Amino acid sequence: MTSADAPPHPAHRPSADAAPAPATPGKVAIWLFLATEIMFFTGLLGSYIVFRAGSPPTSYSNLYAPAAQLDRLKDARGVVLGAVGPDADGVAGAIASATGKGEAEVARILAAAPHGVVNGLDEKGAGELTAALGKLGAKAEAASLRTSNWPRPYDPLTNPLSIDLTTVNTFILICSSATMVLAVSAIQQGRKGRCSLFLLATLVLGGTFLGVQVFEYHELLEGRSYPIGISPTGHFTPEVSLFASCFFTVTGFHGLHVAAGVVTLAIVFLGSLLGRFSAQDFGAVEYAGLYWHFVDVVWILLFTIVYLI
Amino acid sequence: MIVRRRPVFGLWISLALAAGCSDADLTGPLAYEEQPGMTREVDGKSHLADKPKIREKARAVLAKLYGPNPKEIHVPEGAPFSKDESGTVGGLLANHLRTAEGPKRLPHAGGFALYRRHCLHCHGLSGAGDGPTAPFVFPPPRDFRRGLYKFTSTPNGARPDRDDLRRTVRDGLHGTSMPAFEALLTKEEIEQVLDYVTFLSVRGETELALIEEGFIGDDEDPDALEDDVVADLTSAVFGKWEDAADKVVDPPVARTPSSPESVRRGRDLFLGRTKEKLECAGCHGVKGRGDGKSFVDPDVFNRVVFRGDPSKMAERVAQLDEPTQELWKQKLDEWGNPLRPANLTVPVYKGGRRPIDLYWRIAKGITGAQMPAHYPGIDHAQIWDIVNFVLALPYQPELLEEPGVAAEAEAVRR
Amino acid sequence: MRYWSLIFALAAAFSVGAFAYAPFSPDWWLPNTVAEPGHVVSKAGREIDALFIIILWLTGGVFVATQAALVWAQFRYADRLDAEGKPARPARYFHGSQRLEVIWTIIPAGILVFLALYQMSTWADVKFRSAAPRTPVLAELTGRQFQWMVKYPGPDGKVGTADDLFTVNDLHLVKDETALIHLKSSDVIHSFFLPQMRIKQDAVPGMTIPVWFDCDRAGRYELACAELCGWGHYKMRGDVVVHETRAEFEAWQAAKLAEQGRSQVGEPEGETSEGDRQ
Amino acid sequence: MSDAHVHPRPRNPLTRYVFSTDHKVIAVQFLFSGLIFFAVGGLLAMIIRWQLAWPWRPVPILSKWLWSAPALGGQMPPEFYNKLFTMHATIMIFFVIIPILTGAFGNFLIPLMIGARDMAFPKLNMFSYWIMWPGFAFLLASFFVEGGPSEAGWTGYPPLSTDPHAAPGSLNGQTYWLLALLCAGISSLTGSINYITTVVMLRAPGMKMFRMPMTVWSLFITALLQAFALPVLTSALVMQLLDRTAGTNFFSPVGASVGNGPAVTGGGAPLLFQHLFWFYSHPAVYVMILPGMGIASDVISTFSRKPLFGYKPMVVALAAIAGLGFIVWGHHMFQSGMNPALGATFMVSTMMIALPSAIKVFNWIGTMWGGRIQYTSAMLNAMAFVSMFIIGGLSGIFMAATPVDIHIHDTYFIVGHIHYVLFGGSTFAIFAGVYYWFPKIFGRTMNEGLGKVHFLFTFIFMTGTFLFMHIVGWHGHMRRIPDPTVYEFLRAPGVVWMNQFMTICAFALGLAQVPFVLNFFYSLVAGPKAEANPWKANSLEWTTASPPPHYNFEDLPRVFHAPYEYSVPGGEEDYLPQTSPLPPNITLDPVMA
Repeated sequence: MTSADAPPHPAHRPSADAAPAPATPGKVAIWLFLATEIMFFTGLLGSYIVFRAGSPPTSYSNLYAPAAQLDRLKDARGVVLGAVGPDADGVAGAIASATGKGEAEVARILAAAPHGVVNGLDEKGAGELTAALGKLGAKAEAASLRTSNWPRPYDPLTNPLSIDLTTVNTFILICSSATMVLAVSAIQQGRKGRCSLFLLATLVLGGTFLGVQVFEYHELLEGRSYPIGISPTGHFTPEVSLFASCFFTVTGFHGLHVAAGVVTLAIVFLGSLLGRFSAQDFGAVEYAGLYWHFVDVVWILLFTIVYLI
Repeated sequence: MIVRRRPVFGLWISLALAAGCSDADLTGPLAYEEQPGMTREVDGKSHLADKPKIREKARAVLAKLYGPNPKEIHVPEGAPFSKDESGTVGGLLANHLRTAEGPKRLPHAGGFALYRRHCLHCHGLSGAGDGPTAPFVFPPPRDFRRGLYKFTSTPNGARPDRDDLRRTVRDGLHGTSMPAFEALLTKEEIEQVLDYVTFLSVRGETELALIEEGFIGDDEDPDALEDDVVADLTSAVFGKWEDAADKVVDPPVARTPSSPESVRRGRDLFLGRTKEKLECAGCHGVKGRGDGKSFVDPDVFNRVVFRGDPSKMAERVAQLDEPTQELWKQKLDEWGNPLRPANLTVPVYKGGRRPIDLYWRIAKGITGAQMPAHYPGIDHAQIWDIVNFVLALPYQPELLEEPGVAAEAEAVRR
Repeated sequence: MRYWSLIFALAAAFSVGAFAYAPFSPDWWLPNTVAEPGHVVSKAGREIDALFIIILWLTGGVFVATQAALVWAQFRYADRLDAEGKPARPARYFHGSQRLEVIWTIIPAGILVFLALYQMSTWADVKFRSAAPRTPVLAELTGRQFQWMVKYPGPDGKVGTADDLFTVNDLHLVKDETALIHLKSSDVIHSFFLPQMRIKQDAVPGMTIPVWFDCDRAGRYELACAELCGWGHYKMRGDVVVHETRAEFEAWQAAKLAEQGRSQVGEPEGETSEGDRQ
Repeated sequence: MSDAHVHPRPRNPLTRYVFSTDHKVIAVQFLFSGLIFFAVGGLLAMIIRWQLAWPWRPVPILSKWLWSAPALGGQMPPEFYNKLFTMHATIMIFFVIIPILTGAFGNFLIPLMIGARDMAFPKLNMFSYWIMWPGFAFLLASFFVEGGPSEAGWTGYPPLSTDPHAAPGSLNGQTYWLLALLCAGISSLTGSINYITTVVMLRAPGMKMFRMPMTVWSLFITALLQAFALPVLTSALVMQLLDRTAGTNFFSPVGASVGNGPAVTGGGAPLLFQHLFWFYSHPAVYVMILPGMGIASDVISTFSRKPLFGYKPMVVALAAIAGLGFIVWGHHMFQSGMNPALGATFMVSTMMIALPSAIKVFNWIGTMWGGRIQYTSAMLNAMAFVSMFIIGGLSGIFMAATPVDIHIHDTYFIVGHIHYVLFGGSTFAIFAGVYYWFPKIFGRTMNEGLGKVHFLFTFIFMTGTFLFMHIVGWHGHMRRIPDPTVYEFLRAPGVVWMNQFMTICAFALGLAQVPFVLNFFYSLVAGPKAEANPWKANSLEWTTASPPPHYNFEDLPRVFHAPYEYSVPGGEEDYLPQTSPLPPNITLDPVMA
């Protein structure tokens, strides 16, 4: 790697204006760091793949959260409240009298419409409640307890993830990688202004990606309410299924990495504005770029495995 | 080198001495824990909070009767302990295993030593159910000091027969954290443990009786807790234990053989369809899943009991809504622990799976818990029908799943 | 100086001595029946013991040889000074020997590959699911904090029906008949360990794992939990009773079933055979 | 710019001794914190041994303040025993052996031995030390939370570790344990990136890869192991942490009802955690022994006054151990319910890993063969390393053999094996390293007499403590049980005797460390001043002053050969520093040296 004649130690670099060494300690370190990151994501994504390939069918139930005792509820039915209709108080009263649920819980179910799930009923109770709610002008539908395995793409009944939105987001991230390449090549040619511009573009695109992901998380966690094929609570939270656990862990850690990347880019961008980098000294830009490409590559893998398959 | 060897040699000797001394396993801070009524006010119960003189007397009486600390065991006259081989009453409490060669001191022999080794980390040194592991197990370990045990063959509230305790220790209580000791202790050792548990019970009961007696007395009365008063108290305590064997409930009517008809009759009784209007489903649920409406919802129960720090259970209860909290308070057992009705769809029976065990549970209820005695309410044959039904339910879930059964039960109950 | 090598020699000799003494004391050797110290009670146990002894001899030989070489080198090549305080003997200057490196790579490699392949068939016999005996299940064994719940099929021969026989910590089987057990756990990971039969298998919640073994000496053995399962891990002891004949086993089972079906206090308590220990 | 890095040592004591970026100071920090935790971990081991020899007897002195609940009457609660061995293992592995070997020796030796002025990233280096402290803090804090510290064993298998009702220690303690391990992991990761970069980029002129001392090679390969395996453990720990805190369901198995609580319905796989855990933790075993091998190689060559036998084969063997180390994790799971066919393949790879270990042992003996062995304390400890590693290595073969493993898995045989590797191996290597480099680190010499007394008793009582573990192990003695006498076959007089003998030896082993502590601190303050090269050794650290100046070398040294040219024929001295060229008449065997 290094020969005796060209000592790599900084203290022995012949002079500052000579051509940069092919590999600097920083570059070696950033590659090593990325290698450790790859192993980390291998652990997370590998677990997802293992689960997906051989998970038990009970990993997800549509009417009850995973901690519920399903053996106690074998034949349980539920009623899905599609729309509350004009008589909210009446609907609440009907649900409360049919199930004995407390006020707070009933309010939560009403709020979750069109996917409010009334669980804890048997077949007859579910039928009666459906009919009663229908009379009150609410939209209601009886559902039976099912366990389902993994969501399929483009199936709104089992999959809460919006592939279209994420495809756009993926495109944004790929674009940001491209602008990052342009930024690095600009600074290599000594074009500082152009470098700053492309760094800014990368920063903005990265921020957009992050923003879209935050929006997606918000939608999943509380913004929308999902059919019981996805979640018994109407919200897609980490505890509702093995898929949700994996999804939030994998994308969450990726999101943290993107956030770290955005902060790094912001620092590099400031440095660039202040003219810290030159055609000879652009280590920080290059390292930030390597990291950014890594984040991008991980996302492409993740998008394929988690969203598309 | 020689200089270095000496301390090592000395260490060897001192270790051997410390470990080999026959009473080395009895060192440590050994003291009985007093029941709360001894020193502070207890709501609605007797206490000696404002009677320091009587308290001192009660303490002295206890120390005299049962020994001042767990290391020194006294056997009061007439105590309901079994005899050892030499005919000494209470000889099993802290004896040292008698072998063919004669008495032999073994570190882990004798009721007290065995109790220390096998029981103490849940039930505690005083039998108060407050061992260090106790907060982490559910249901919580039994407090022996009131003489009340849940799964007995004797009438509700009576002292247990020795056989009942023996069964519990030997086979464990499936569905609780009480393990079976049959494979861990010999028959003789189990007897020794039983004696020690009885000892802790009668000691605790005597303590309670002294508190009660002192509560009505005057602190300045020099004759309070006189010897003859104490003798009356203890003989009352011992008497209950002596009587237990005579009170064992033996079904006067032989078991109805399990047949589809009997099972169906049992189901109808369970669902309250008969004229007796039993309310089993109110607690055990119309599907027998232990989720009846008179009890706290199992999901809420699980959240409170099984999610998070056990020492913060009270806080979690406080967060429940008002009616649930009220219900929660009603559904505690004698010892103040939360109760949940048995899930009858799984073949797990805390009090034993023999028909006679189930008969006892149904006929005379569960001491300290909310399962009432049903005997005079329904007759023996009907009890056997319910027993047959309960035994069949885990394997024939369709019994409660026929269309309309549950709703009908619901209607009947209303 | 050179006598330091004696310390190493002594430690090695002590180790060899302890391991050499071990087979002559039943307390020190692989666990066996007390009555017949030399006898291993199960077929798999005999195979495993044979493999164990082969490895013990092999590693013992290697151990003695390497320790002898080490001690000899320590003793022989200790630095000594002559009368003038100069080293009596210079150290030899060499960097190694290709031939030696090749020899001591290939020979151990051969031995290790042999060992690995030699073990395969026993491993397959004891564990491969395809090797499981096609006999009816003796019992379903469920680990639970902190005991072993045993469920035998009742007269109908099926587990999971109303006539099942339930016991706790009490596993019974018949001499010379391969016992097939379905291993489960209801809470955390436990491990089914029969020291005398040389069987060990973790019980994992959510899985049913078949385990099979046999025993050719009637008697009472011990069942232990070998995987940490909580504070009571050490007391997950079970009894394993091997009956002389199937009739004896069936008699035991019948007595147990009768006790399980007891509905009167007064019925004579059929003293279950082998029901008491000690 | 050429001498821009050679600036004076900081004056401010805070930046000089505490938040120092100097690799030598950081090494000393690692050494001291490691040794302190060694004492704590050792004390825990004593209590464990006491309980095993005399179950349920109150431990003298300690029982009063370790478990004071009046309901106990001085007797150790069984869950406390579980906490003891969990904490003993966690502390010894993650806070003693790894920090001392890679943190202390790695930091001190890598720059000095390759002729660099400091690590490639001094600030990152400082970070890798200080991130240990949150780890220490979490570990110590876990003793004071409700339920006490973790008690799921150092392996932390779910669901015992994830369900709060499975064990008191799984209530809060396990969360603290996970956080402590995550901190230790980050420390190791940043450290290893630093080491690899330093070794790759900052070698002195002429220091080719195959001129590096074995110690540097071993630390380099260790760092590679950590860099590639640790992130997987991190992912497993993170998933377990989320299971415990965020309600995810990675490892809670379907149908499990812990502590009479509700059954889990939606769930993952407990075995997956084991796979992920051992994917790191098996290589971690090599992380704990490879630097020891490097240290032993250097010490043995120096004190045999003879070139290392087969330097290049030794390096290849190191690399082979590391490489094979990645594909043998399944041998921890032979009995775990994993597919037995998988077990058969893991058996073959595991058997093969014995091969490079054997090669190393033969080479060490070959190094001593024909030498002029000087019995210094360092050499004695290094020889003990070889002697004990033979036992530790050979006993591993029993476990690699799947059928035999059926019987000895989770017994004291395993405990004996790992202690022969980690105490007989790593700890003797640590002692050898401390005796060998103490003059260089602190500029003062340790007392040889006390050093030999320490060695003698440590060696004797180490054998006494751990040898019989193999025997009780193959007799069936399960590990992690506080009371073996529950079992009839473990009530045998021989087993009881061995348990008591081991305990007495363990206490003596603890006492045997007293001369070391005295020696260490006495020499630190009042030992005779050390010369630059007290052992007449070849590698670069001995060419600079003792202790080395702030930036290590006045002028960066130029290297001409590997550090093992002792007793070169025709030389005036019996050693030839790496900075001196070889005599022209010497040609080196290109395959061996």
